Amino acid sequence: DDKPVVGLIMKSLANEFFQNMMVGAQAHQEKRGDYELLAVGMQNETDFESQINAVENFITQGVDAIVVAPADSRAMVRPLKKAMDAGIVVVNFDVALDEDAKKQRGVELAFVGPDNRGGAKLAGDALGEKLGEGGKVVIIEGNPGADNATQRRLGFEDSVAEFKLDLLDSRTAHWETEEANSVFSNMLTAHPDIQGVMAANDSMAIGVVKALESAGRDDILVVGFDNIPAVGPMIEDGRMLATVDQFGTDMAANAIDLALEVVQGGPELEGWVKTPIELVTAN
Amino acid sequence: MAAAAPGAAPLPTHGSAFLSVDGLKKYFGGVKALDGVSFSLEQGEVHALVGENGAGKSTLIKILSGAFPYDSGDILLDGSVYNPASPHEAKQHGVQVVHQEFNLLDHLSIAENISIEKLPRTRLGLLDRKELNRRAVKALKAIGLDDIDVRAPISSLGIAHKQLVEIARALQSKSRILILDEPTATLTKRETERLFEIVEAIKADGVTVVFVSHHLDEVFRICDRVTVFRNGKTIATDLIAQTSPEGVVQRMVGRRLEAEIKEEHQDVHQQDVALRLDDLRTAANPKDRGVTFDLHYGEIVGIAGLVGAGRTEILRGIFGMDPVQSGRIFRDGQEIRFSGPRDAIASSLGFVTEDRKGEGLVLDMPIAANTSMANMDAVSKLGLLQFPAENRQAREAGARLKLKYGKTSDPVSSLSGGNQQKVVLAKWLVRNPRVLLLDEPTRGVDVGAKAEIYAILKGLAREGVALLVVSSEMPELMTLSDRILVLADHEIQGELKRPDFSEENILNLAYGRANAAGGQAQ
Amino acid sequence: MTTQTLSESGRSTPQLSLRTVLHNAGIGLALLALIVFFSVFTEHFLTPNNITNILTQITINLVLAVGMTFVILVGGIDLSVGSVMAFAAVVAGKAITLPGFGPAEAIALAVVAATMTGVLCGVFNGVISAYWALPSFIITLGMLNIARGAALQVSDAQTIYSFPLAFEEFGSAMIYGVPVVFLVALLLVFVAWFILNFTVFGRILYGIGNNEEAVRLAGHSVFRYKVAAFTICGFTAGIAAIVYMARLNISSPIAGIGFELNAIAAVIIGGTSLSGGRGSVIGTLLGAVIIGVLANGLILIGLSDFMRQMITGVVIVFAVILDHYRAKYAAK
Amino acid sequence: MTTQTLSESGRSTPQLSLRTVLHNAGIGLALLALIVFFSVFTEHFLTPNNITNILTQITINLVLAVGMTFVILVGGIDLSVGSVMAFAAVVAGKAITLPGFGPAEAIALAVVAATMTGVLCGVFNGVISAYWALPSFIITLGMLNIARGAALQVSDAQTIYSFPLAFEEFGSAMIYGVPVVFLVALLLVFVAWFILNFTVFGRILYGIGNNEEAVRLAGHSVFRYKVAAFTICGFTAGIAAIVYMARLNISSPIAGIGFELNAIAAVIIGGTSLSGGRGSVIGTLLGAVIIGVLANGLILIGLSDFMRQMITGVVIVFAVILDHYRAKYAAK
Ligand SMILES: Nc1ncnc2c1ncn2[C@@H]1O[C@H](COP(=O)(O)OP(=O)(O)OP(=O)(O)O)[C@@H](O)[C@H]1O
Ligand SMILES: Nc1ncnc2c1ncn2[C@@H]1O[C@H](COP(=O)(O)OP(=O)(O)OP(=O)(O)O)[C@@H](O)[C@H]1O
Ligand SMILES: [Mg+2]
Ligand SMILES: [Mg+2]
Repeated sequence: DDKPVVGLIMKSLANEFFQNMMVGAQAHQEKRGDYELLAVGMQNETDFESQINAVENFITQGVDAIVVAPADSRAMVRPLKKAMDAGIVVVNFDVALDEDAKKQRGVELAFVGPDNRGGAKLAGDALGEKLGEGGKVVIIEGNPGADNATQRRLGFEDSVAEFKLDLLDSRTAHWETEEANSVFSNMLTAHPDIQGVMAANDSMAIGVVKALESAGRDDILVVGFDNIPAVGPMIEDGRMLATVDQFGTDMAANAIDLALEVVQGGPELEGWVKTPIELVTAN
Repeated sequence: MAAAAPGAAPLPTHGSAFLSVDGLKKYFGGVKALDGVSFSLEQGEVHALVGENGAGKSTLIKILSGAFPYDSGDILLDGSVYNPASPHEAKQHGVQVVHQEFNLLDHLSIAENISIEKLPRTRLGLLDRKELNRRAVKALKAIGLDDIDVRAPISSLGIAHKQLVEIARALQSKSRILILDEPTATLTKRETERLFEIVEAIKADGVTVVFVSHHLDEVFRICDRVTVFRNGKTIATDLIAQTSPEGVVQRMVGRRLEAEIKEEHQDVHQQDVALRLDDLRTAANPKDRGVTFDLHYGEIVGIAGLVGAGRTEILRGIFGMDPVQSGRIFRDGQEIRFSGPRDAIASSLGFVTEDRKGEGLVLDMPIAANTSMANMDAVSKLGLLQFPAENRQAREAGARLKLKYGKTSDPVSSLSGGNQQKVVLAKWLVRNPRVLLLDEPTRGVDVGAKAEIYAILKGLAREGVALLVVSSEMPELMTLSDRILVLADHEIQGELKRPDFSEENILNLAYGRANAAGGQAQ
Repeated sequence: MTTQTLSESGRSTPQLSLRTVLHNAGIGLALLALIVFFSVFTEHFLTPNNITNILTQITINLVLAVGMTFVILVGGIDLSVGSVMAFAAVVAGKAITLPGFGPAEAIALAVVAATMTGVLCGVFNGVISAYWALPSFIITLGMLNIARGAALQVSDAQTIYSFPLAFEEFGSAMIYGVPVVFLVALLLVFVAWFILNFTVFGRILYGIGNNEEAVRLAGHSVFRYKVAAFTICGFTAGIAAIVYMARLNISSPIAGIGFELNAIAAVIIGGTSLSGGRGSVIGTLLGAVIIGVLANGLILIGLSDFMRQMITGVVIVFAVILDHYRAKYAAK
Repeated sequence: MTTQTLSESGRSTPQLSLRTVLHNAGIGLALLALIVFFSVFTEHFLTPNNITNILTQITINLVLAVGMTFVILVGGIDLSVGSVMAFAAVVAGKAITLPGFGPAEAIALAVVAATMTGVLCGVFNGVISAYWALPSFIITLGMLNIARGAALQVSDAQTIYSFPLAFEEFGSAMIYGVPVVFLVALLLVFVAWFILNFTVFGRILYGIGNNEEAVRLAGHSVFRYKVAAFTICGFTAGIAAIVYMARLNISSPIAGIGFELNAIAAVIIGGTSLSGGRGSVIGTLLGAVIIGVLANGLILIGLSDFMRQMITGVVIVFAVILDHYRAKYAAK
């Protein structure tokens, strides 16, 4: 049969955000039923090569469209260019490819996705509003060098600047609950006067919340990112102030829809097709 | 109980056999290690296995002990088939072995090594440390060692002490058959005598002892019967009472050996001093008095002493293996200090070490590679190996030392114990050193090859090489040496000139009874 | 702190000199130096709260490292502990959140599930590597992938949460400021120390690491002992999973990535030889504490993340160099 | 494919029987089985494009594994190669993007910068572990942290990009469908094979892995050879950095995380003993190919990510078990 084939390149599916996104895509495929879906993840978040390999493998397999959430906004430009040259429709979602890098190669490619920096600023602003000027905050960063980690840190820093917060410390916990728990406990020892914490994802926020519980502190506000199910109860009972939802479940599915339109002769996408983000707080 | 070996030529017996081996074969790849071995054991006898290096003695023993299986043939124990799948099974049948190569646990204590087969437990099932150490002290005392801390790790022991620990361990469990594979190769007379007393005692208890040795005098001292191996076959079993050392040797080599060349010993006209030690003390022995002597070109100096007297440490000190604590070393009259074996070798020294497995050989590597290990320059050009040259070198050295091997590319680990020792010798001989240190150079080497090695060493001396030989075999020292230094407690007790050579004189000095026997104390 | 030297003597009684202390203290000297340094240069290091933090933070690594000590002593290595911990946590997380159980039953079920999962993975590692005499590095690398894949599959990559309250309380309970989970780890250390030094089983494990062939020739089944060592390591991975769950109240299928290197590092910094046969679990305890103190102290001192990582590397190297000189002096 | 056995033989000429082939083919049988399996069960596996892909994909691991083979042969291990690769890439990335150089000079500068960085890290690893006789596991674990921290510090955690076009072209160039970077790796394999089998240097490396003491007593400076082995490993990490940059057109400070395990796995699957002295770089080549074929084939076959990870583990275990029986039959 000659249904169009879509190659979906995800980041690490071990990350539940992307796993849910992929489940969403698969459900979408079943619902539409008019295309074939090949999906690939990475072994871990820094394994850029496997995404490049995936693009190469998809070119080999002759897919009609590649829908990709790049792990690195610069490394992916060349292989995607190769795919486009091979006549494959490419849609970039989740994290935008680097503008400079695109320009250098003469790649014109739209981006479909949320604004990570803007999202982080939403969470940061929520904290800033509560604390007011001079509020003492720390940031728990994602993996240094990862694009979304950088974007979210910048977003938090935007809030810090806007609300004139006092940024005491900023450290990575590599997206990981246990490490966030340890790192934040130690930050709290060094800075007992912390008033707010901005964690770049919810897994780390959970570690922070647990550290606060063990330290017997209920006066410190925590915001996270991603809105994974496990933080639902924490937001409800006030252990967390807020998180940010990027509606990841639909994100890949939407990008696939857009890709299929182009495959079926629709116009090329342009610019930034923004997808929704939303601040999640207790009611 | 009684099971006569069916079909085999009638073996001379004086009792009834309870273990019989018939037509046993064992191959390693293409190598026929055992090619039809038949013999039997009787209750309460001491049975010697003799044969040239590589004849198959150790292989038979490993099969009997369950270390590996055999390919064909029959072994009957108490009339039923015996084919132990593991050492554990062999032990359950009462077969206990002291292997030729050591099997000790370096970082465990002496006491733990001695009882490793069955560590004592308290009533609660825990390790019984008191009992463990008590047993060890007792076991060591039984074989004549009573100045050893049984809690020390095995790695702190010299090679002879390790051998004694192995023996003590084997004596721990009650056995029906005790197999000793060259137990005396590293022992001095004192320990050997002690071992023989023990053998007599357990024999009296009805235990059968299998004894492997290249020293026929020992075989004739304690054994009742002797089985001769040649090229993987058993040639004959004789009652000791009905044969002679000459007869055994003849069976071993398949011909009459020339009566030992009682070569007239020419007086070495004193040549230059190659090596002079002046009050040398090494790190292994920082406290006692230092050692002082000269070694001339063209002479062979022997060093005698009991186990642990400190012979090895002198050689190690000279060769730069152990740091020198104080004192001086002169080479050709120049004071030098070797910071390691590299320097010593550069100064044209060579050192045949006593522990071939630990420091002499790279077991997994080919014979050729081991032979050239200290002589890379001769087999390479611009850092590239010249394989034809290397193989030629190995073949020539092999022929010179009567090495029994398959290909020069076979790993050394596939050689028999005595042949491995020859590779250690070969490694240094191919370098043509000017000063050669030898520590137990013929450990485990058979009679014929030994004579060959003696001839080679004497030849070297005639060519002007200076040789310093440590040996626990007094006949060896007396055959080789121009003079013998006797050591006790890390000190030179005296020096014997050729006319004064006798076991009695050496022993008197070695036991620290200087002057009592005409040795000139230094 | 004496571990290897035997207490009952055949002959002489040990003297309690500086040398014997040094000899038996393992890497303790480097640890002492670190503690003194951080006490002097940071404000909060020696406060009760911070010590509690450190103890909590080293618990998981310590538990894993205790099991790892057994494997390394027999000359093996176990790269799978991090993944096995995650897998055990996910299985236990599924169990504990099953409907229809009271909290006590649910917790008991979870403990059994976690340890059984760990034990099974350990048995697999042990049987395969010992039976075919294969390098445990590769077999446990295989298990690293298998267990991680299984953890993700079973959990569908979702974080499992909402455990019974009693479980969380256990995770944050203290006795005089000492976290209960740390006491559990300490108990494991003690039991391991006892097994390794006072049982026949323990001595034979050491023996196997020294010279496997010799132990076989002495009539013991090397296979069984090796399987036992890997099984113990799997068991402690299961315990680590419980500690993880109690401490963080979640089961994450991506927990424990890279934990194997930390656990192995604790063992080796503690003086156990990677080639087997030499070392002690008390050393492992010290090794784990060093790693924990370093991670904590460098944050308190306010180093940036990148500098911290570099300095961590430098300090680890220095610690083992220092230990080299300590051992040398002690041996004199 | 004979590697260890010397080619010139003393007595007999080797027979080319099934057994000798099996004996020398290393893990090849398992590889063959995998290739047959994937060819039958997937459509695209044996297509020229896919083969090109596989070759490209294994290049970095192969380059790292070649250096790792030297270290493992002398009984060491190098956990730092992934971090050192990232550090070298960052330094080279800084160099290549310096203003004021023509493309050729910039590329030359980058190559020198990357290999020198690698070499320096290797010398550090070698000198410290060999001089003080410290476990290389811990020293290189230290270097893992140092180099990673340094890479992040130097790059300020930013990806470096926009390299000269010629550099990128080298990264994607092909000769008859064979990636040029793979040919570079193959050249390294050949050089390593030659060094290990036909030079005094290589011979002594094997000797050290087998019995360090015996080699020392034969008058060789074990220290120098060990340092050389680690230096070679650092050098190949530098080469891997170049390949990485040419292939991805970026220098990322977080590149190479976990690459050390893959490189070690290639070496050990290839039959080199982790305790040193035994093995070959041809085996390493086969090991790297197995890992690459597995990763590629399991994606083509359409397994889910989690299943793929599990199956990868299972296949690795099976491959070494299969190899065990191959070796056993060949030895008969
Ligand atoms: N593992 C092995 N692989 C290949 N060949 C072996 C192996 N073990 C022994 N051999 C060969 O078997 C033959 C018999 O060796 P064995 O060790 O039994 O001799 P031996 O009589 O004990 O000699 P020695 O007096 O030197 O100890 C020798 O040719 C030896 O090379
Ligand atoms: N590394 C060591 N640590 C502790 N004691 C040692 C060490 N090496 C040797 N010794 C002891 O020093 C003494 C002298 O040893 P040495 O090896 O020089 O004696 P030897 O006369 O050659 O005897 P052997 O026949 O045992 O070789 C012995 O008691 C030995 O146990
Ligand atoms: Mg023998
Ligand atoms: Mg000696």
